[in-house]
Amino acid sequence: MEIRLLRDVWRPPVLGAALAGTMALGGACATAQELVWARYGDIDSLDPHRATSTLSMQVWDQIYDTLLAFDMDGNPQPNLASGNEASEDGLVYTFTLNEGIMCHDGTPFDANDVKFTIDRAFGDTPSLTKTSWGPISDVTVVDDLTVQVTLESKFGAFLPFLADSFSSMVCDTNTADTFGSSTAIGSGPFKLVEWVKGDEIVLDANPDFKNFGKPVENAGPPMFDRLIVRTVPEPQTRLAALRTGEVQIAEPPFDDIEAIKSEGELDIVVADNTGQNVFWEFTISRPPFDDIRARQAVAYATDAQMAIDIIYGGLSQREWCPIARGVFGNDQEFCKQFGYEYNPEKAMELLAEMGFGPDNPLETTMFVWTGGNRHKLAEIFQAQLAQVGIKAAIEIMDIGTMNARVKEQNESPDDPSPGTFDMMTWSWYDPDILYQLWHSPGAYSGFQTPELDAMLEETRTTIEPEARLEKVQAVIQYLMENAAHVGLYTPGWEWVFAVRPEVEGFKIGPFLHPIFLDVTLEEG
Amino acid sequence: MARFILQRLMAALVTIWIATIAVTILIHLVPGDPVRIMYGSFQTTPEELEAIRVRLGLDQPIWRQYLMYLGRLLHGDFGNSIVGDQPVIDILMTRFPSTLALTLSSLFIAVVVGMSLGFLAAYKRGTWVDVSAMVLAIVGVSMPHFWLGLLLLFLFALQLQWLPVAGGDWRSLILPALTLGLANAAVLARLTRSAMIDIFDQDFVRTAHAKGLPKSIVLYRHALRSGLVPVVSMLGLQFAYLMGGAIVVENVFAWNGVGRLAIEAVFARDYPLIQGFILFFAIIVALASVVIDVAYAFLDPRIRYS
Amino acid sequence: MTTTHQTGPILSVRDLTVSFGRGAGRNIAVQDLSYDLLPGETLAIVGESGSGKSVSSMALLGLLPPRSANVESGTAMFQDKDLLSLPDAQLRGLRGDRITMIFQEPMTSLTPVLRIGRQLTEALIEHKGMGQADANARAREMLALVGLDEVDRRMRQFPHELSGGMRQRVMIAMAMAADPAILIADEPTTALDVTVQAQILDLMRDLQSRFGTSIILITHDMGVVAEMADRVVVMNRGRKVEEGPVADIFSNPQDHYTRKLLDAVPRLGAYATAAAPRSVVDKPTPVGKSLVHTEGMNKTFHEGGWFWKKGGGTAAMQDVGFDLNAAETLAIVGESGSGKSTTGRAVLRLLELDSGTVIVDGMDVRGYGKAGLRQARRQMQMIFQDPFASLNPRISAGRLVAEPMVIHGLASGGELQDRVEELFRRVGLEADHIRRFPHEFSGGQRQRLSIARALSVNPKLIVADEPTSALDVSVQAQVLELMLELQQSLGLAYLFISHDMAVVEEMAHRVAVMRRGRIVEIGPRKAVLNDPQHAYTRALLAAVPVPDPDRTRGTLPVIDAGTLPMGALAEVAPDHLVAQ
Amino acid sequence: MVHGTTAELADDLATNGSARSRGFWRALLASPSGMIGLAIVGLLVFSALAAPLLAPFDPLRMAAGPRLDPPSAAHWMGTDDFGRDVLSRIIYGARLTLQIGVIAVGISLTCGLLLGLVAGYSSGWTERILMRLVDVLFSFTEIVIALACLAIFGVGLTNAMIAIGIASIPFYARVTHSVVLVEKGKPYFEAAIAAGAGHGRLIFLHLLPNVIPTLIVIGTLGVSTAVLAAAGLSFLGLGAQPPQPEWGFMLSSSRDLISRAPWMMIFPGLAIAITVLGFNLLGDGVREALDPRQRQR
Repeated sequence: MEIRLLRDVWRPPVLGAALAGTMALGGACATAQELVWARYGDIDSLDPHRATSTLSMQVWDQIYDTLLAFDMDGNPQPNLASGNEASEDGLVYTFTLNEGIMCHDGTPFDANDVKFTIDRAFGDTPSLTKTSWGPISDVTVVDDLTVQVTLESKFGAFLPFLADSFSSMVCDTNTADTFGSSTAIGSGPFKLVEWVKGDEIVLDANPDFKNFGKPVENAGPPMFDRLIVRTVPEPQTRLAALRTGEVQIAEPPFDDIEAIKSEGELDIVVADNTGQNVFWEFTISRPPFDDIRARQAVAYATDAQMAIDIIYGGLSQREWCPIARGVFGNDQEFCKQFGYEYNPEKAMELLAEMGFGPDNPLETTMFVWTGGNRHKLAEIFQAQLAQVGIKAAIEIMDIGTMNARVKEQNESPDDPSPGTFDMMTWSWYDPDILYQLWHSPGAYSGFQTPELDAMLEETRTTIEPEARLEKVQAVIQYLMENAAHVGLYTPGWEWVFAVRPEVEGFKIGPFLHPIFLDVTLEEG
Repeated sequence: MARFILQRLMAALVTIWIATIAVTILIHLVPGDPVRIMYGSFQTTPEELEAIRVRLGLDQPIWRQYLMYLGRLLHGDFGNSIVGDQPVIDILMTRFPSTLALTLSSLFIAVVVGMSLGFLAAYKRGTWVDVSAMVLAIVGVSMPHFWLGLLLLFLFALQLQWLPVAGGDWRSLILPALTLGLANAAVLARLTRSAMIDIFDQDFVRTAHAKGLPKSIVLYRHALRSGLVPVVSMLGLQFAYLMGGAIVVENVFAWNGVGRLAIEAVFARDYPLIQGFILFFAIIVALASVVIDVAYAFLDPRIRYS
Repeated sequence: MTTTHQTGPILSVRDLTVSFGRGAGRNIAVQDLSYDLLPGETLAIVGESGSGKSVSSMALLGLLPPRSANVESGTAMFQDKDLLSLPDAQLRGLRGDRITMIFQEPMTSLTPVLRIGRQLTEALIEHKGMGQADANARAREMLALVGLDEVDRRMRQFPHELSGGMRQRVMIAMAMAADPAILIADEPTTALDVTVQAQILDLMRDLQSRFGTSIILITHDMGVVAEMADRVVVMNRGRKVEEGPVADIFSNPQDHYTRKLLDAVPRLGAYATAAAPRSVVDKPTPVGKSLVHTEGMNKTFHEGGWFWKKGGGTAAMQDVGFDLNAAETLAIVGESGSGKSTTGRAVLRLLELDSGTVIVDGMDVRGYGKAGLRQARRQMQMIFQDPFASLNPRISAGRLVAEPMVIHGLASGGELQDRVEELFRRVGLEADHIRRFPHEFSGGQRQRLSIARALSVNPKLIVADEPTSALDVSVQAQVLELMLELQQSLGLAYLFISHDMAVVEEMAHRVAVMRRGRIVEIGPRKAVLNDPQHAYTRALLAAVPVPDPDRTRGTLPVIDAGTLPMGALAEVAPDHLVAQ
Repeated sequence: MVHGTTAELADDLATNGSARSRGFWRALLASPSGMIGLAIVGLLVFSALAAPLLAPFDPLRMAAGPRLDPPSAAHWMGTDDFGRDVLSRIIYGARLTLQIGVIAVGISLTCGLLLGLVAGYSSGWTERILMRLVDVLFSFTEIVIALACLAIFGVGLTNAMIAIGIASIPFYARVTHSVVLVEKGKPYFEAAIAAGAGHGRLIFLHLLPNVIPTLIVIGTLGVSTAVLAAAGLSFLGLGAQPPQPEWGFMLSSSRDLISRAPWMMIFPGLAIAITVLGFNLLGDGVREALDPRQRQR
C-alpha cells in the first residue's frame, strides 16, 4: 500500500520557458470559463486502483467522488453516503447513499457501483492500495441505496479511508478495457473529455453534480465550464505562463515565492495539513544501524531546521512526529520530548562509543528520491553528518525504485556493505500509516518487534478517539525512542499554489485535495 | 539496385532482431530477481509477484521467454509500463512525434549549415576561410549539447526574450532544434570537408578542368555530386546520433519526446518502458539508415546500376 | 608521319621554370625548359619519374595546384598568345577546345556520377556553343570513331560500366571531339595491358592523321616513343638533356643520360638467339633437376556477400600445371587478370587451392600442417612487385632482413648481425644502412632489401612477382642484373611473373603464357618467343612496342577472344606445349 | 566527435605507415592544434594533480562564502547555492574528469582493440559475426548503450564511466578492424607470411605496431567523447552524485538558478567545453603528426 507517494519524475527546470509566456501574449487567459491548472507532472493512470501518486489522486478527486469526505479538520463526514452505522462488534458497516446521484454516462449511481468498486479493488488485479481498504470480507447490496460492508476484524482507519481518493467510487459501467487510459466514468464534479498523455487532461463540468460533503459552500455543479490540467514540468515556465494568464493555477518555483508575494499580483495558497511527513529510517537488519547508537548519532547530527531554512526558506515546517501535522495523533510537544535536538557532540560521543572517529568514519549510503529539491536538502545533511564523522554517499533515485531498494536492503542482512538509511516521504490521513509501515511484515520489512506489533494492533482495534490517541502516542514514543522513525519536516512548498487574481474561491482541502467547486472566474 | 535495397532491409532486420535479443537479456543482467526489481515495490506480496512472474513468463527458460516476447512484439505488444500500467507502445507513440519533429529539424539545420561550411572550407582550403570554418567546427564539436542549450536559453529566452521554449508551438522548437542541429553541423562540416578535399584531389576533377569547364560547373556538376556520395552515406549514422543527442536536448528543454521518456524510465526503473525505448530506438535508426542508404544509392550510379 | 615542317611551330615553349613550395622547402621541378611543337607532329617528352615531364605540360594549361606550384618564368606562345601569362578566363577558353589532354589513369579520370554522354558533350556545349542535340551527334560520331560499339548505349552508360581500354577510348574521343590543335597525352597507355596499349596507340596515330593534330606525348616508355614520336625531348631532373628527331636520338644519342636510358631499355629480340639468359658470372650453376612440379591447380575467388559468400565467383586459375628445375627461371607472362600472380601465390601456398598438386623439392606443399608449412617456407621465398609496400614501414632494414632467419632460428646474436651485414653487401647495399627504415631507401634499394630478405634463408626457389615493374628502367636493369647474378652463383630457381615480354626474354629459360586463368602456351623461351604457336601469344608479342624507330611494328593481328583455343595443352615440339 | 569517421580515420592513418617517434613530437608541436591541445590537456592534468594547492577553498565546504555570491575577488567564479566556492569545485572537478577519460577510454580501447584484432585477423565466420554485432551495437549510439548499462547497474559516476567505456567499444572495435584489414591487405603482411611468420609474430610485430598509431589518435579523441558523455549523464542525474564536484553535475544543479546565478552555469560548462576542445585538438594534432598527408589538408 504505497500511499500517495509524490511520484514526481525528475525534471530539468527550463528558465527560458520564462518567455514562453512573455511572448505568448495572445494566449493570455483564453475563454473566461476555462481554468488551466499547470502541474509539474502527469498522472500515472485514471484508474484509482492503478496508481498511487498524489498527482493522479488530485485528478481522481475531480472525476470521482467518495462515500465520505474530509472536513477541513480532516475528519470524515457523510458525502455520497448520507450516513453509515457500524454494528456493535464494529465488523459490519451499513451505508445509505444519497438519491439522484448520476454517473457521467447518465446511469444512476447506486449500491451496485459501490460493490463494483470494492470488489474490483480486491479482484484479480487488485488495487495497489488494497490493504488500506482494510480486512474487508464481503460487500452486499441491500437495495439500490443501501450497501453493507463486512470486515474480518475491527479497523479503526476504515471510515477515514472511505473519505480518501483511493476509495473513489468507480461506476460499474467502466467495463471497457480503455478504462484508466482513455476513459473514466465517475460521479465527480468533472467529466473526462480527453487525456493527452504527458500533456494535458481536459475535464468538463458535470451539470448533474451534487455536493453533499465536500467542505465548500457550493452544493451544485462547478461554476465554470472546463478544467484543463496541464503538465508543465519547468517551474519557471509555469510561472511565466501564470504571469501571462495562459495558466490560472500552478505551483511556482519556490525560489521565486518571496518575490511573488511582494509583487502581490498573484495569490499564494499554501496547502497546510498535507498529511505529508519526511523522515529518516534505517536498515536495522545489519551494521551499522542495527546498533541504536548509530541511528541516534544520525538523528543528533542532523539539523533539519537549518537545512529546510536554507532550501525551502521557511515554506516547510520542522516535524517532530512520525505522522504529519493534522493527522490524528500528531502533537509536536508530545513528540519533541522523545525527539533528537541537533547535538553534534552527542552524536560524536555515540560514534566514539561505537569505535568510530575522525580517522575511521562511519561509512554508509543515504537514499533520496528525486524531485522537490530533496537532493539539495540531502547534500546539506550529508555535510552535517560529515562534520560528526559519518561519511554518507548519496544515491538519488525514483521513489518507486527507492521503495524497492529500501525493502531489499532490510531483507539482505548478510550483505557485506554497510547498511543504508533513507529520507522517506509519506502522506496519509490517519495514524494507521504506522501500522502499515512497522507492523510485521511491514511495508519495508524494516524495524519490527513483537511488542510493537501488539501496540500497533491496538491502534487498529481501538475505535474510541481518546483511547486510540493513547495507543497511537505509545507507538510514536516507542518508534522515536528506538530511533527507528525520526521525523524531519512537513513539506509545504511543493503544495504552494500561485493563483491568478481572476480566480476566486480556490480551496485545498486537507491531505492535498484541491477543490474547484467554489471557484468562479471573473471575466478577465 | 533492388538487390541493394533488399540487402539494406535485411541488415535493418538483423539490427532489430539483435536489439530484441539485447533487450530480453537486459532485464536478466540486472542484479537480482527481475520480477522483484520491476514489480517489487512493496505493496506486492510474494504471491502477487509469483502471479506476475507467470503472467510475464519470467518463470520460463530464457529462450522460451525470448520467443514469447518476440511473439508479443509481432502483435505490436511491447508490454505495459510499470508506472501507470499502460501499453508501452502507446506511450512511445504519443511521445515520438515531438522527437521526430526535433530530430528532423535539427538534421535539416545540420545538413544545411554543416555541409555548406564543410564544402566552403574544402574549396577555400588553406585560406583563412578554411581555417576559421574549421576552428568553428572543432569548437562546435567540443561544445556540450546541454551547455549550448543552456546558453541559448539564457541568451535568447532570458536575456533577449526572443524565443519561447515551452508551449508546444513551433517557436518553442527553435532553440532545441538549433542546439541539436548546430552540434551536429560541426561534425558534418568536418566530414564534408575531408570528403570534398579527397574529391578535389581526384583525377576526374582535373579532367573536368582540362576540358576548360567553368569553375562553377566543375564544382557542382563534377565535384559536389561525387562528394555528396560519401557524405550522404554518413547521414544514417548522423541521424542515429541526432536521436541520441535528442535524449539530452529534450531534457534540457523539457521537450516532451521519447528522449525525456527514456530518462524518466531509467529513474523509475520502468524496465518494460526502457526495453521498449531501446527497441523502438533501434527500429527507428535502422529504418532511417535504410532510407538514407537508398538515397545514397540513387546518388551513386555504381550502386544504382548493379 | 613527318608532315608540313615548313610552317613555324604551333607552340613554342621558352625557359619554362616551375617550382613547388616556397622558401626553404622550394624545389625546382622544371628548369629553363624550351622546345617547339610543329603542326601535325608528335613530340615525345621522355624521362623517368621525377624528371618533370608531366609538370611542364600541366603548367601550359594552368592545371598545376595553384597554392603549391608556381610557374616562375618562361613563355609558351600558342597562336600569338602566351599561355603562361594568359588570364584564367581566356586560358580556360583554349583548354578543352584548342588544346586538350588525356591522362594516365582512365579508371579514375572520368567523373563516376555522370553519364558518358554528358561528359563527352559538356565541353562542346561550353566552347563550341553547340546545342545538346548537335553535341550528342558529334559525341556519337566520336565514339564510333574511337572504335566503340553500341554508341547510343555507351552515351547513357556510367564510367564504371566500361573497361579500362574503353574508358581511355572515351577520354580520347572527349579530347579529339573539339578537333584541337594540340593534344597533350600524359602517359596515355601506361596503365593499360600491352595489347590494349597497342590498339590505343594505333587509334591515336589514326586520329592524328585524320585531324592533323599536334601531339605532345609524355611517356617513360622508349618503345612507345619509338613507335609514336617524330621528335623527342629527353628530360632528367627537370632539365632538357637532349632534343632531336626520334631516329637520331635512338641511333646516336649525344647525352650520356640518354645513352644510359637507352641501354637500360630491355629490347624484345635482343636475346632472341641465345638459348639461356646471358652469363654474368664465370661459372653459372647449371640448370638442375626438377624442383617444382605442379598440375591441375584450380582456384575460384568468391565475392564476399553482405553476410554470406555470394555464389558464382571468378575462376582465377583453371587446370594450371608446370615444372621448374633448380637454377632455372620459368617466366609466367600474361595481362592483368590472367591469373599469373595467383599462380605464384598458390605455389607458395599463400592462398589455398580448390584443387591441384604442388610439389616443391619433393614435398607436397598442400599437405603441410601449419608448422611444417612454416618450415617449408625456408625453401621458397617471394619478392613482391611494390618494393615499398612489401616492407613493414615500422621495422628497420636490418631487422627486416634478419626476420626470416630469426623465424627459422638460423642465426642469432653476433652471427645474425654478421649474416645481415653480409647480405646487405651481397645485394649491393652498404652495411651501415642496417639501422635505416624502409622509407629512407630509394625504390631500387628497397627492392634490393626485399631480395636480401628473401635470400637470408638460402631458399631454393624464389617467386618474383613483377619485381621490377614499379621501377624506372635504369634501376630495373640493375635489379635484373642482380637477380641473374644471384641465380647463377647460388643456383636459385625463379618463378618469374611479368607482363613485360622484353624483360622475360632477358631473364627466362622457359616461358608460360597465361590468359584468363589458363596456360595457353608453355615451352623453352626461344621456342615460345621466336616461334609462338598460340594466336594469343602472337598477339601479345606483336603488341609489344619496339624501342627502334626503324622497325615499325606491323598492324596488329586481330584476335577474336571467342575463338581462341583454350583447351588442354598438347606438345607441338619437344616440351613446347600449346592449348588446343 | 570522431563518430562516423571510422573508415576515414582508418585509411588516413593506416595508409601512412611512415610515422616514427623521431620527428613525431616536432611535428606535433609544429601543428597549431597539437600545441594548443597539448597546452590545454597539460593544464588539466596539472590542476588535477595540484588541486589542493591551487584551490582556494575545500570544494565540499558549504558556506565558504555567502550563498549564490557573484564572482568576486574572494570567489573568482562565485559561489553556488550552498555557498561553496565554484572555482575550487571546478579545479577539483578536473580530477574526476581525468579519471573518467582514462577509465572509460581504457575500457573501450582495450576491449575494442582486442575485438577488432581478433575479428580482423581471423577472417571468416568469426569476423563476419563479430563485426555484424559490432555494427549493430554501433548503430545504437553510445548514449543509448550507456543508458541501458546504467539501467542495469544503476546510476553513479563509476557506473557511468564503465557504461561509457562499454558503450564506445563498438567504435574502437570498428576502427581497429578496418585498420587491421588495411594493413592485412598490404604486401608486407603477405611478405611476412611468406617469410614463415607465425600468428604471434604477425599480430604483435607486424599488425599491432601499424594499428597503434590509429588507436592513439582515436584514443585521444575518445577521451573528449568520454568526458562529454560522462558530463551529459551527470547532467541528466545519472552520473555523479552529490557532493562530487563533477562539472556536468554542477551544470545540472545550476539550472534552477540560471537567472539568479548564471555563473554557476557558465563556468562548469566552459570547463567541459575547453577540456573537450583540448583533447579534440590534441587528437587532430597527433593525427597530423602521424600522417603527413593530413598536414596539407
